[in-house]
Amino acid sequence: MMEIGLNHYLVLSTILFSIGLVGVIRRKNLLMLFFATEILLNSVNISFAAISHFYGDLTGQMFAFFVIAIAASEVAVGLGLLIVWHKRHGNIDLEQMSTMRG
Amino acid sequence: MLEPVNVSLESLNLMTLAPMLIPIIGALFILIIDIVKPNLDKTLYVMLSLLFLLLDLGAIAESAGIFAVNGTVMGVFDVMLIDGLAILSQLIIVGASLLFIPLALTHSRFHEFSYPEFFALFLFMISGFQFMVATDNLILIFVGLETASLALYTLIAMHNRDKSFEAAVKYFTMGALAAGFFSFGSMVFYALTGSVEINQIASVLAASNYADMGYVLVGTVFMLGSIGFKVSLVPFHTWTPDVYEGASAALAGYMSIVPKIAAFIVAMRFFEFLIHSGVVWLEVILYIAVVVTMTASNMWALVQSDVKRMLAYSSISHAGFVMAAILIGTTQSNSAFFLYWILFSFTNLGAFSMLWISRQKHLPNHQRTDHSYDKFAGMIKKSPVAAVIMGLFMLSLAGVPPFALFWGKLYMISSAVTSGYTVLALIMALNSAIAAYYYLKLIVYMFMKEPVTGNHEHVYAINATLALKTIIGFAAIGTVFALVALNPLLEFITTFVYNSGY
Amino acid sequence: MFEAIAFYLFAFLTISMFYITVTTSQALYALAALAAGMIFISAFFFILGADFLGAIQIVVYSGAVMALYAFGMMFFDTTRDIKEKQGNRAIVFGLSTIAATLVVVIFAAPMVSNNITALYPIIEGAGNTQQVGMVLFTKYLVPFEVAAVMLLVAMIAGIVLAGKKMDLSLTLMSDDEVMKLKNEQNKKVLL
Amino acid sequence: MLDHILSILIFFPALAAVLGFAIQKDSIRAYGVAVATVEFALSLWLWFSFDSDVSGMQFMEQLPLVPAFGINYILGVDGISLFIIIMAAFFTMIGIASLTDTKDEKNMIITLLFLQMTMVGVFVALDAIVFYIFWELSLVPMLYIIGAWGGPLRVYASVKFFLYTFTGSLVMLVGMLFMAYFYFQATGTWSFAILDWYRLILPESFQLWLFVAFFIGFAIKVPMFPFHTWLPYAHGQAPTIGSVILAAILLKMGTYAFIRFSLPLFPDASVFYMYPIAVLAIIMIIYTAMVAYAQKDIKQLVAYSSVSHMGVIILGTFALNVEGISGSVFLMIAHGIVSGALFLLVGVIYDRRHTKMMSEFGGLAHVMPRYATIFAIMMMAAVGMPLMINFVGEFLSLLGFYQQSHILTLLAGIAIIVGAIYMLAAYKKMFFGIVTNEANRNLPDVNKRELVALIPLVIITIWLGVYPKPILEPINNSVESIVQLMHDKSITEEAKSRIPNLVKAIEITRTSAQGAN
Amino acid sequence: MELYLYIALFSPLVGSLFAALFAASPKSLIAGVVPSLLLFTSFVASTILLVNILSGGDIVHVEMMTWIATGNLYIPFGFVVDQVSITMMMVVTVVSTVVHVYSIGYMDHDKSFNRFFAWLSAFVFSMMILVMSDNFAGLFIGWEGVGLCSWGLIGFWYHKESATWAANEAFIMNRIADLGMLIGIFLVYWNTGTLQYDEAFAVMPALNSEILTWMGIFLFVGAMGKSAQFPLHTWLADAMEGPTPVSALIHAATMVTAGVYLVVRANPLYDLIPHVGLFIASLGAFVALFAASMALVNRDMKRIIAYSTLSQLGYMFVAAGLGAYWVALFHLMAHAFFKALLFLGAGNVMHAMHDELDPFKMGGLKKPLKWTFIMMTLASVALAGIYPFAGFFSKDLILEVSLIEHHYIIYSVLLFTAGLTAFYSFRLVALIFHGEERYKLFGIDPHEAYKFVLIAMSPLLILAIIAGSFKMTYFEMVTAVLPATQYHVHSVVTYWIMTIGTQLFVLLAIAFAYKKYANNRITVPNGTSKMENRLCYKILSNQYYIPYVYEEYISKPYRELSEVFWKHVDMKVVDASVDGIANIIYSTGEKTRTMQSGNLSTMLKWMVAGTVALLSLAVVFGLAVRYSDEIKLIFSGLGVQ
Repeated sequence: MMEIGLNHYLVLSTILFSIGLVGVIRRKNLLMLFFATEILLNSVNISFAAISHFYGDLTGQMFAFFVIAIAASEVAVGLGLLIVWHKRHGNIDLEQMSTMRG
Repeated sequence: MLEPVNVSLESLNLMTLAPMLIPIIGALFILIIDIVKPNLDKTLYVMLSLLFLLLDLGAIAESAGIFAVNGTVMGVFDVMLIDGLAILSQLIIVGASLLFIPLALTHSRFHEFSYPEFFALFLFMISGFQFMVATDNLILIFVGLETASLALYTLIAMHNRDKSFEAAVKYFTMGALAAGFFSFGSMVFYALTGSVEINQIASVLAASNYADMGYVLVGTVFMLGSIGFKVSLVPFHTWTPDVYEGASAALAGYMSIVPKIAAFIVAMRFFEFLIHSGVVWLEVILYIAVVVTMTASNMWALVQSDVKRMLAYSSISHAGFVMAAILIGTTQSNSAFFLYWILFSFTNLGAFSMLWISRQKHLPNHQRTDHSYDKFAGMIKKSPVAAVIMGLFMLSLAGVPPFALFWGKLYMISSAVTSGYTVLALIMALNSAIAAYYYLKLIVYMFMKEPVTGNHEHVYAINATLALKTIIGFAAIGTVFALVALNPLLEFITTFVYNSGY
Repeated sequence: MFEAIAFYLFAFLTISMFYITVTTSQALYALAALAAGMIFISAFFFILGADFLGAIQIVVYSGAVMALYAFGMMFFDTTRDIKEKQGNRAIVFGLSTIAATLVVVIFAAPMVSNNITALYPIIEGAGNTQQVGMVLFTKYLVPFEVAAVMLLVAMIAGIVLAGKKMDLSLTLMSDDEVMKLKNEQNKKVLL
Repeated sequence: MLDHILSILIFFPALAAVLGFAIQKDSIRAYGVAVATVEFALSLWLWFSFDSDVSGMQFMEQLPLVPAFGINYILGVDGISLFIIIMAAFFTMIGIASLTDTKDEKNMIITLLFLQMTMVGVFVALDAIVFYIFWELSLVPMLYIIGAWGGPLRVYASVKFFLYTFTGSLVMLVGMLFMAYFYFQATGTWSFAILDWYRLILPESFQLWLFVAFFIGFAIKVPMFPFHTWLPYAHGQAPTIGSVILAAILLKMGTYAFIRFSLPLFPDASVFYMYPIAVLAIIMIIYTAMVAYAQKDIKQLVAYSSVSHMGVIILGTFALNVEGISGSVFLMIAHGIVSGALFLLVGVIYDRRHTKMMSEFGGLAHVMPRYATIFAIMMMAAVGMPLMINFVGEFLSLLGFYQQSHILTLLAGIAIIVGAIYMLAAYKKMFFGIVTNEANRNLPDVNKRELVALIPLVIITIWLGVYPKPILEPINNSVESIVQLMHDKSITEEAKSRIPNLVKAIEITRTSAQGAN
Repeated sequence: MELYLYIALFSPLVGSLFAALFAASPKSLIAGVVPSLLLFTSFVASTILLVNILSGGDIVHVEMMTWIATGNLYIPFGFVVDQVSITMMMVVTVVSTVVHVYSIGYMDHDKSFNRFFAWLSAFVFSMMILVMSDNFAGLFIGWEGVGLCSWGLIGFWYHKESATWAANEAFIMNRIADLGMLIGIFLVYWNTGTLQYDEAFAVMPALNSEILTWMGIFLFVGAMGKSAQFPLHTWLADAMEGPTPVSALIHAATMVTAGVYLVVRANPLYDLIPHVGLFIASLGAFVALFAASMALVNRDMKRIIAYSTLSQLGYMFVAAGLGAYWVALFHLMAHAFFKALLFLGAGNVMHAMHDELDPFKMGGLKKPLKWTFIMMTLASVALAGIYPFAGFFSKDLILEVSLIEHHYIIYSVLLFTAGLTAFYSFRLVALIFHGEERYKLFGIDPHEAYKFVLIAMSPLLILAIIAGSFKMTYFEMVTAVLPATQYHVHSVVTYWIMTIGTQLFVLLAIAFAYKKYANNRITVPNGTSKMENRLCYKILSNQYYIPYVYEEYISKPYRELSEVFWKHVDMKVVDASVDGIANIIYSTGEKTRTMQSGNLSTMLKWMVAGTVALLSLAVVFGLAVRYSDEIKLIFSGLGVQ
């Protein structure tokens, strides 16, 4: 228990990922929804770093690095989209966003 | 201390990078032109993009030549991978893009084409897809995927109306979730094998004889989730109809081809080794996914009242159909996949272009959506040539011989038969029949109904310019006379697929 | 021992922070919790010897990303309570529970094959940043460049979407209006 | 030119159709008639140059299409297909010539010419995929004809027609792919050439499955009970010309395919499934005849009668002996002529009264004696009056099947009773009695344009009934070779005994012929 | 001689086609005269052929051309003129020539005069094919051909509902029998390898008797239809809706005897299967009585004669069934003459009476219709079998045959029937020609037929009187091909007792008929008299309720079943299941499209749900793999393999 192994990190990462998933499926406010997706990506980074550490391999850190870059880019685009939407509709509630269906 | 690294330029094989660099350079070029002299006409950018894409095509042809001589080539620290799959898929990507770009030259003005950024983003997106298919490194796949996706979200939104924003947001959000899945899946495989290269993963897993089956399965689930999202497998497909409806018809047609082929290549690289090494679960799951995707989306397509949405569901169904290639996983099936997709891209782009040229800016009162079936009622009377061409595309999509897609279906079903997937072959065949129902619906509207009063003659070609007509003509010729090109195409594809070891 | 304490401490902190992020109805709390969670995650990176990553994490997330979100929040005026209709709680609850349990259960199991040979081994003695740089600019040069392109794309996308006259939709205007607009603002507006 | 006459026969109408787009609306009919006449003349020339004594394929053409996958453009004609081709050309010709004034005449004629291409294509294709192409493609013009010029339910009818047959043929396509795969396994090369497949002897279990796959495709096309329900709709809603071609040619594709594919490819399966199919055929014959009797709409009645007659064709085909198969091939032609004529006749009255309800008529023999006469001749041909074309086919089919089963033939023979019942009842309703409906009082008798179509059919009906030899002889030669092939290929004892070995049998023919002289 | 054969065969066809040319135009005499002349030509040619045969010439056998040849099957258009077929040819040509000429007068005022002759000559042609063919298939052609013409002629007055109904009934009933015939032909072909009479009969003795029995039965089923034997007899009475010359030619003299001809023609077959022959004879005897009984009370002149025909056909079948083929054929010939005469006479009466058919409404017509009266009386005498008329020779011979063959029941039935025959024949004559002139009540002024009509009938009258004298010549001729059994009652005494007894019995019956019906008290029955309310009268006048039974239990159920098949089976089961599949697919799509609610949150939930589902499957599978050994153990413990 006291010996922290790879599995500990993996479990932690998974728990965080699950929290992210919960966020994704229960959030209706788009901004908060984006927070949840950030959690998803971040949680995985922990695992990458941990695996990298335990295997003594740098690839994991590389992956995490790129994931961070991706997350950052997504924020930019996502916020851009939200701004456009908000300008038009004055809200960012996804419940309002269902003109297309069927 | 770290050793300094000596790298010889030859060992980098920079040639492998050339096809992706060309569109990036082109995009930058466009941006620079815009900075130097703003307010230039879209025709300039269209032609520039065309030129760069042609150059890109040349570069791909070059690498095809290299592949034909040397076989699979790795480059730039073994990140880039030029094999048959990469070349074929890049050909499709660039080819479809070449067909798409002139569609910007519409008669009416649409928002997105007034931005040079549109073309820059478009070229960036192409390079993103090219990176995605020309590597087996999950990191590069991921980065390429995101580059392309982010650009695509923007392209959709730039159509600039409520529906397109809605579409972009939906696509974006689900894409973010899919990205999460992808990274999680990659993480699992990295944890298992200490590598993020698919070859490496395969060999390590094989060496351990799949001892950690549980982990492999979890990783596969998440990869399936993210790739399934991209290729729109049920139940990860939900974005597709909405996004296609929200995007401009041209872009929707484009989306039904290019992003999917990129994802398919990844799926092919990733899943086939798993299936071949006896991950029965994946086989079962893919089987179910293929069948459900084909059938369910066909059923949904049946009940649509808008042609574009119908085509969206139909392209989901087609995706399910070709997913069977990955399930079957033989050289024949993979060749069939490429054959199918090439023929599909002609036909589907053609069909969407037909919608595109009839896109009205303002809907008349009797029309609830952009491309409702009613709009096409009695088209044969008003605009016979257009109706016949649209009819041809529909027949081709339905798989009526000798039009293009029939040959794809034929070869695909044959590959299923050859590999003993008899029931699957039957299901595929019967699904084609269900699909025929909704394609026929449009034909029925076009050829057998009386025209709606108030539709002008030119409504079906309201957007038409020479460029668009040329593209449609090109697609139509490709659709009708596919038979002529079939043999060389098939031989070419088979050689490339076979030599890549798939 | 120290590692274990640090792990559990930060694990608890990140989990609670992220939990707050996804459950609170105050956007501000959520944002703050998210930022805190990000910083706590960087602690793991430091524990695991990925110093560079840790630094990046703090800079990019807690700095750039959070700043962006904060701007966004101000723009959207979401500082007050957010009312979210919760449809079917059972589905949300059920799905999340199953997902969490399954994955955790699987990952709690030890991996059988642990004899992984590192492809890019961490070399003792060299600084993490140095090593990362070494790998990043050789092996991962291409992804790195592509990431650069990606950021460029994101930037352009952000500018186009948020900045460039998106509130005036040519798509929705009739052709005559477009032409008029073009003549009026001939040299000034991008058309 | 003779070397490529089959290709010319296929593509001449298609080319003409494409050129037809450029023609003025007023002149299109003349153009259509001209093209169809040339096509018919070509088909007659084909017959003229056809060597009746050769049992195999003639005028073979071969061109690689997709050699990598064994798809080749192979054409050829034998006694079985020859006459159906001629009939297709003939019906297109008289169809266009007798076309009454329709809206969008130009579209109709162009569509008909395309349809002709596909019809000829189906019967000359010797490569399964080429066959399949034409087979499927033929649905499209027909869909358009029914859907655009049909009655009130035309959309439903046309879509049903298309989807039903399309579904069936897709299953058949899977069967074809299997067949090609077996060929590939056996020889190492892909081939869809039917003649190549003929050489392949399959184990019985494979035969049974493949037979079913092909059967579904063919049975829907024929259409066999219980897959027949599309037909009454299609016929009921189609315009006259559509019904004529559908009944005369398109339905024959199914029965032709049975003879071209099912029998020689799967002789053992054919024997195995002979009884079940015969039972289906008998249900078709009797049940559909009864349903026909219940009809109120004359066209539906003729449509159901088509199904009933197709049952006899199927029965003859599955007699698996020369008499039966020759009879069924002959009956295909006979039924084509007769049902085509009947549909034309129904069209005549429909043009005048715009109704097909028999209750609307009565006493037509008073006002339209010529029409009544021709109708009577065709009706009598349909009920199998000797010295008329149908009888030869029906007689031979039943005669052939009698060898396989006595009791089933007896049941099938009820055809001649039930057929007479509904036909005579319909004739009585329409033509006999006194004119009750004022609208019928002044109907004009058949006009010249209609006679142009009908008189040749009457002549053929009687000529071939009296002297079937010119057609029967080539058919017989080709059928003999198929039966011999089946006998040689069959592997089970049952099949060997069921399918006659002709080497011996031919001698008997000689002696009996001599004896007769 | 072949030339004469072709002339005999094809001149009716030419006549028919000639008349058909004018079919749509108004009456032209030439359309009647030319076919009659051509038929006369045919008659002359037949006579030449007869003379040739009689003078010991060869049987004329020609093969005109191949008809059907495929596989082993070889059917030519072959014709043979032998002793049997020449008999038939003579009967056919004589009667039809007479009928043609008669019809010129009879159909004088009919607007479809021309069409009538087209049909009539076509019928003769078919009949000639039937009798001249040298193979079963040719016989079948003629068989169906006469059926067709019969349909056209019964329904000649197509504006009459009853006529068209009767036409269709006749056709369909015949079709039922034809199926039997067809099966018989198939049996012949598959067992003998040929359909030629001579070859097939040559092979038959070698065949298994079971097969021969079936062959005989099926061929006889064919004969039953054409000759209207029970239970396929109802059409014949209804067929009287046709013009009377048609009844005379088709439904008395020629077509209905085709069945007898078939049995006679197939004598080598029936000789091999005497038990079938006995059955035929028994059925014939039954029909003779059965039909005669119905004739007793009928009130329709033509129907009475039709039942009489039926009864006489029964006689012929008795003879044929008992192996006395030549007797059957002889009676056929004699019957043709007097029965045709009877019908033509009836036609005259009808003409005079403006198509009135109820003899009760006539009476006392002997004055206005003197010649007709004479002819009909003589024909009835012949029918009753009074010496020395034709009927005596032929009918008594049949009685003798049955006696000699020791079929006493048949004999007594036939004897009794002979009495009935005499009774109803003279009942008819008495009602029409004697007694009070009841027709006056209906304001009719009857006229005798045209002279040439009467003259045309005279050959028949002569033949009806003298045909019996040809007996020996005829016997010698036909026994060249038919079994030459001489039927002589062994004891002369018995012979005389029998003959005289029969004659007396018949005369008594005639006397009774005259007594009852030739008086002035006869009134038009109105359904109130005591006799009419008797059960047996009702049964007889309703034809034993057989048409009713057919209508109620065959036609109606068939119609209803057809409706059910169409409306319920075809539409609601077969078609509905096809549409049902489509509807299921469609409605599944319609129901599940709500999955696409357009709500982003739902979409995300679907994605997560999909992943979770896959994960669960993965866990199940992973556990199954990991614990596969244990699972197998458990399963084997449970007894699952």
